Amino acid sequence: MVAMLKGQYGSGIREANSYLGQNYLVVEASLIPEVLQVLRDREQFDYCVDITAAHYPQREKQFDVIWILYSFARNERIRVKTMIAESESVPSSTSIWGTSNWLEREVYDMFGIRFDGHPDLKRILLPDGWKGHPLRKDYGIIQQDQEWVQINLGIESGQ
Amino acid sequence: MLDYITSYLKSDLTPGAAGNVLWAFVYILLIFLGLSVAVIAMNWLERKILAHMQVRLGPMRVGPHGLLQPVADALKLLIKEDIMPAEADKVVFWMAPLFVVMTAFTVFIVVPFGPTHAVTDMNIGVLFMLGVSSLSVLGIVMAGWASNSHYPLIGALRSSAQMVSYEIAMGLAVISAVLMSSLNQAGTGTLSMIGLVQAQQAQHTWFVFKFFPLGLIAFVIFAIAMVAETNRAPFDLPEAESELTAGFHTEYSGFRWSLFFLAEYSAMIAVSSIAVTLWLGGWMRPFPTWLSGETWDLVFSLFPGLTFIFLAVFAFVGVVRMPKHPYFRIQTMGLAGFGAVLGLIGLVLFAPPVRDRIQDIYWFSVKVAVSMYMYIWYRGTFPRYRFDQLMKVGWKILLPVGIGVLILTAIAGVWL
Amino acid sequence: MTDATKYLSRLELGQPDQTFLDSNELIINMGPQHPATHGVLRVILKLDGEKVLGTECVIGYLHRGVEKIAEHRTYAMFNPYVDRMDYVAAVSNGLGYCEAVEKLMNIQAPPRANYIRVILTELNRLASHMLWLGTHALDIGAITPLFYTFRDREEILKIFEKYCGARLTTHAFRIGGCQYETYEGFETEVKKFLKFVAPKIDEYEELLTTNRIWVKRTRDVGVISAKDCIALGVTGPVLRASGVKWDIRKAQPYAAYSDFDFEIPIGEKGDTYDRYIVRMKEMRQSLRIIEQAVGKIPEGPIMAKIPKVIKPPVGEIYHSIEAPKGELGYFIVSDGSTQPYRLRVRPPSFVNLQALDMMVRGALVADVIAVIGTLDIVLGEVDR
Amino acid sequence: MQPVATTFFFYLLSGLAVLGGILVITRKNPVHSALALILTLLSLAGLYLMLYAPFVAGVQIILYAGGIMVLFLFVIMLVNLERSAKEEQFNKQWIAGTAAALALGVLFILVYTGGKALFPEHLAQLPEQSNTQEVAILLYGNYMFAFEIASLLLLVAIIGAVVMAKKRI
Repeated sequence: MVAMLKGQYGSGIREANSYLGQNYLVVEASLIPEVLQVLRDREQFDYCVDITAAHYPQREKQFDVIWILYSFARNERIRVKTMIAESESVPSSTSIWGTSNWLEREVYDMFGIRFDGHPDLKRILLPDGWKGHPLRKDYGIIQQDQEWVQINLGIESGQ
Repeated sequence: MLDYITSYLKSDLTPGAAGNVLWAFVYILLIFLGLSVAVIAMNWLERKILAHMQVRLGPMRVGPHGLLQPVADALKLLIKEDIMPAEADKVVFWMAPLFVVMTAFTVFIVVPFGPTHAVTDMNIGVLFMLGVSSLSVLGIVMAGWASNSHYPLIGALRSSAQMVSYEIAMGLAVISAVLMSSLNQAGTGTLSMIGLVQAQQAQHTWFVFKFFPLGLIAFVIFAIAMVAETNRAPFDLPEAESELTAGFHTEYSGFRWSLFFLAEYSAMIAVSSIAVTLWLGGWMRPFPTWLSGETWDLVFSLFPGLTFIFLAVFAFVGVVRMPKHPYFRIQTMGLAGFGAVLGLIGLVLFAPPVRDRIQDIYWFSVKVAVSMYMYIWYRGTFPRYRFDQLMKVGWKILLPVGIGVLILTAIAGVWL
Repeated sequence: MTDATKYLSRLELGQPDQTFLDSNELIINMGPQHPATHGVLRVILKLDGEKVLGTECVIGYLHRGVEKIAEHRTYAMFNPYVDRMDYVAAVSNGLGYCEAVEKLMNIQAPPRANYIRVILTELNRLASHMLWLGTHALDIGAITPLFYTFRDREEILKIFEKYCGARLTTHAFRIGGCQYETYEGFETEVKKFLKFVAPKIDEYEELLTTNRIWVKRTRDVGVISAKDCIALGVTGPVLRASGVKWDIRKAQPYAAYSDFDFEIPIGEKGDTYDRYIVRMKEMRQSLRIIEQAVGKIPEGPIMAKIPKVIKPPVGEIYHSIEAPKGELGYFIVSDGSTQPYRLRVRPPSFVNLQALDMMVRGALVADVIAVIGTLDIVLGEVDR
Repeated sequence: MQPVATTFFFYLLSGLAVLGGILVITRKNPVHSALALILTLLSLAGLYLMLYAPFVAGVQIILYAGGIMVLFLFVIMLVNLERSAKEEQFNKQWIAGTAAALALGVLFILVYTGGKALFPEHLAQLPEQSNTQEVAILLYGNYMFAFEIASLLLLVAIIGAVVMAKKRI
């Protein structure tokens, strides 16, 4: 499978490896929609378990976006990873899996990563007008949107 | 004066029929008091019975075995703040509970607790009861609309649709019972509640067993429709807690809410008494023909007293089983006192003049009580219908079956 | 913020019906304070009369930032936090987390610990399903099952309490095994419980399974096909009720599940009734697993050899278990320090809740209640 | 049976009926109007009772107050009527309205004075006990055909309403 993907996309597949028995692919951001589509259609990874991200502020491309996929037919998981910079956005996978809708909204909510082509990209867990994306490393653990709290809850601080 | 007061005592008419205003007034007062006590007792019993069905104890704290719980509840409701939503329609909001309570109590004018124990014997008794109890839906609609809020409005709309639909099935079942009452020499039936029981007496059978199984089917239709009419489980959609929070009385609190509560329970008692009158022989004692004769009359006339004695014994068993801790002393004494009162009432009921006079009321109340127990039992057993299913049951099952039973009853009445 | 219409961008409002005598569309706000939304879920319903035209879930009222907290706690310190997500199945949460960290550190919990884990997790699955059954039945209007299930759930909680001192948020497991040895008479008590609870499950079924109203209220309500389930990532009993025979306990066994013989109950139509039946059967299968586990629980240590300070090597891991609600996954990125660099929880309730909109379109308001109940969501897990 | 305080009750009920009627046309809120109409209908039922027509009274309560008015309220509540509540109640047609009312009043007076002989001094005392039976005999005896025609008409009305209201059948 890896060989096939590598053959097709060449250096777009940066890395295909296995750690502790778990396979993962690192893919160029521009190839993401094609690779995901191929994985679902040809390799039967029909179940999108999770979409998440991680923040590495010291890197040039700050964010890792991670798709965890599962194939019922092969009973196998795979992780697809891509790296993007702060200003970049990722193509949405809502057209491939229905699950992606809320999961991408959560990633947007927590990291501020934009997904192109998402039908309704807005905050999901935090209130709509909130400022800041809490799972970024530069967001403090007791930090809050003072202004929002004061306006909407009528109290000085939520702490 | 004294003559005027005592003149009625030997009459075999109801005070209304005898034109005796004083006694009619006394009867109204008695019914009002008795009904209030019955509602309070029902409140306690429902909570206790439901609790025991659900492996819990129910109220235990206020008074022995929670006997004073309803009193405490009533007090709480009376002194609670009476909230009226700012956006509500004040007049209608204020009128709605009064209207509901008024209709619920008015129907008891014609309920025959015995051949003479009714306020009046109206020529159109059954019609009157159905009509007045159908008015209560107006109060519910008023309450839902006046609250000016979504959930009460939906609750009110649901309940009006439900009550109007089930009234039809109910009416058809009633007509078949009225038809059965016309099987006499004259060939004319009656709508009078007392007349209906007398018809059953004359035909030596309860109408539920008449033209078996026609009477039974009609009774079952009525029994289902009456649960729907009173908005009780499994037809409690108008106040479906999990869907509409509390339905039409979501915005009501305190005393106003307690009026709805009072009305709901008295409406339950009212429709149960229609069912009892029409199909279960009203005030007649069980097996009036099989077990006839002086001895059996005596045996059955002892039942009221025995019931109270039994309850008293029950209370005394509770006294014995009460924990022997100083903390429980007052409770124990209270329960013993309660048992003593019950026993005393039982003893009084053994006295022959009282016995003869009270029997009818006793049998009527027992039958109504059984019906009330069924209400509680339904609530403990059934999930709730969905609205479209409820309508389907009403219109597609009960209504055709009701018409069928009516036609068959008419045929059977002509041929048999 | 409080304006319900503000959220309606996603509800296709569509062309209002021009037909004579047609009622207006109604927007109703259900929750976050509502008796049937199982916590602080808020659903905005667009209705035509009683028919649901569309829904929009507003969640996050219980968001506590569990994933952020994880980045500021050591691995061992974070363990109790996971109990607070799905608080009715705290043991399962703990199991998933501990196994994920163990996998990351490449250590194996000893067999006895694994058996204890299986017993407690399955007991917890029973407790979770009982709570689900009670509340689900209550939503549909049957009040009695609630008290029955709470009575029997109490027995499970008693076992938990005796084992680790807590009833709900147990924190039963540690990274590397279990903290506590089973107490004196644990096996007999669990066996006694099994004997006690089997007829009780029959009792619940007696109340509901053939009850006409129950069947009417649940048959063909909230139907979801296997294809849609997979597309929406729905897992757990909901997926199995749609006919997919997939259970992580069988597909990728963890703890000691490969040692036991049990079946995966599946449904056919994927409606609310099937999901009810599947969960009831699952409860029986759980009893089977516990029975086997108690029967052959091995002797030995309960804690693997782990370093004093838990410091997994640099790397990342995804590990998931079959929680009562579905696939509960933990994705941990380690940078070699004592704290996770990034910890992601894949909550089953959150993903399952997404299917609500699809399942209730065209149904009635009462069905929305039934479907919320049948999805078996816990808002603590949805919002984290 | 000796009715009590007949005159008093007659004036009370008539007064209530008239009051209800006035409220119906003066209230701006349609729900209030409907409730006032219910008051009128109930007073009329009371008047029927006084005329020894208990069956008609019962039917009046069941059908009008309990059935039709509930549906009235149902519709009023469903339809948004906030706009009409703000509208001017007495509009330009008050001249025509007054004229019609006056004409009707004159007509009543003329009928009363001209046809005084037709009204008996005292109403015939109808047997209260058999009133319901009398109604039944008349309905199912003399007027059987008219009765059936009326029910057929109602059936047609029901079907028409269903056809009009339902989008797809």
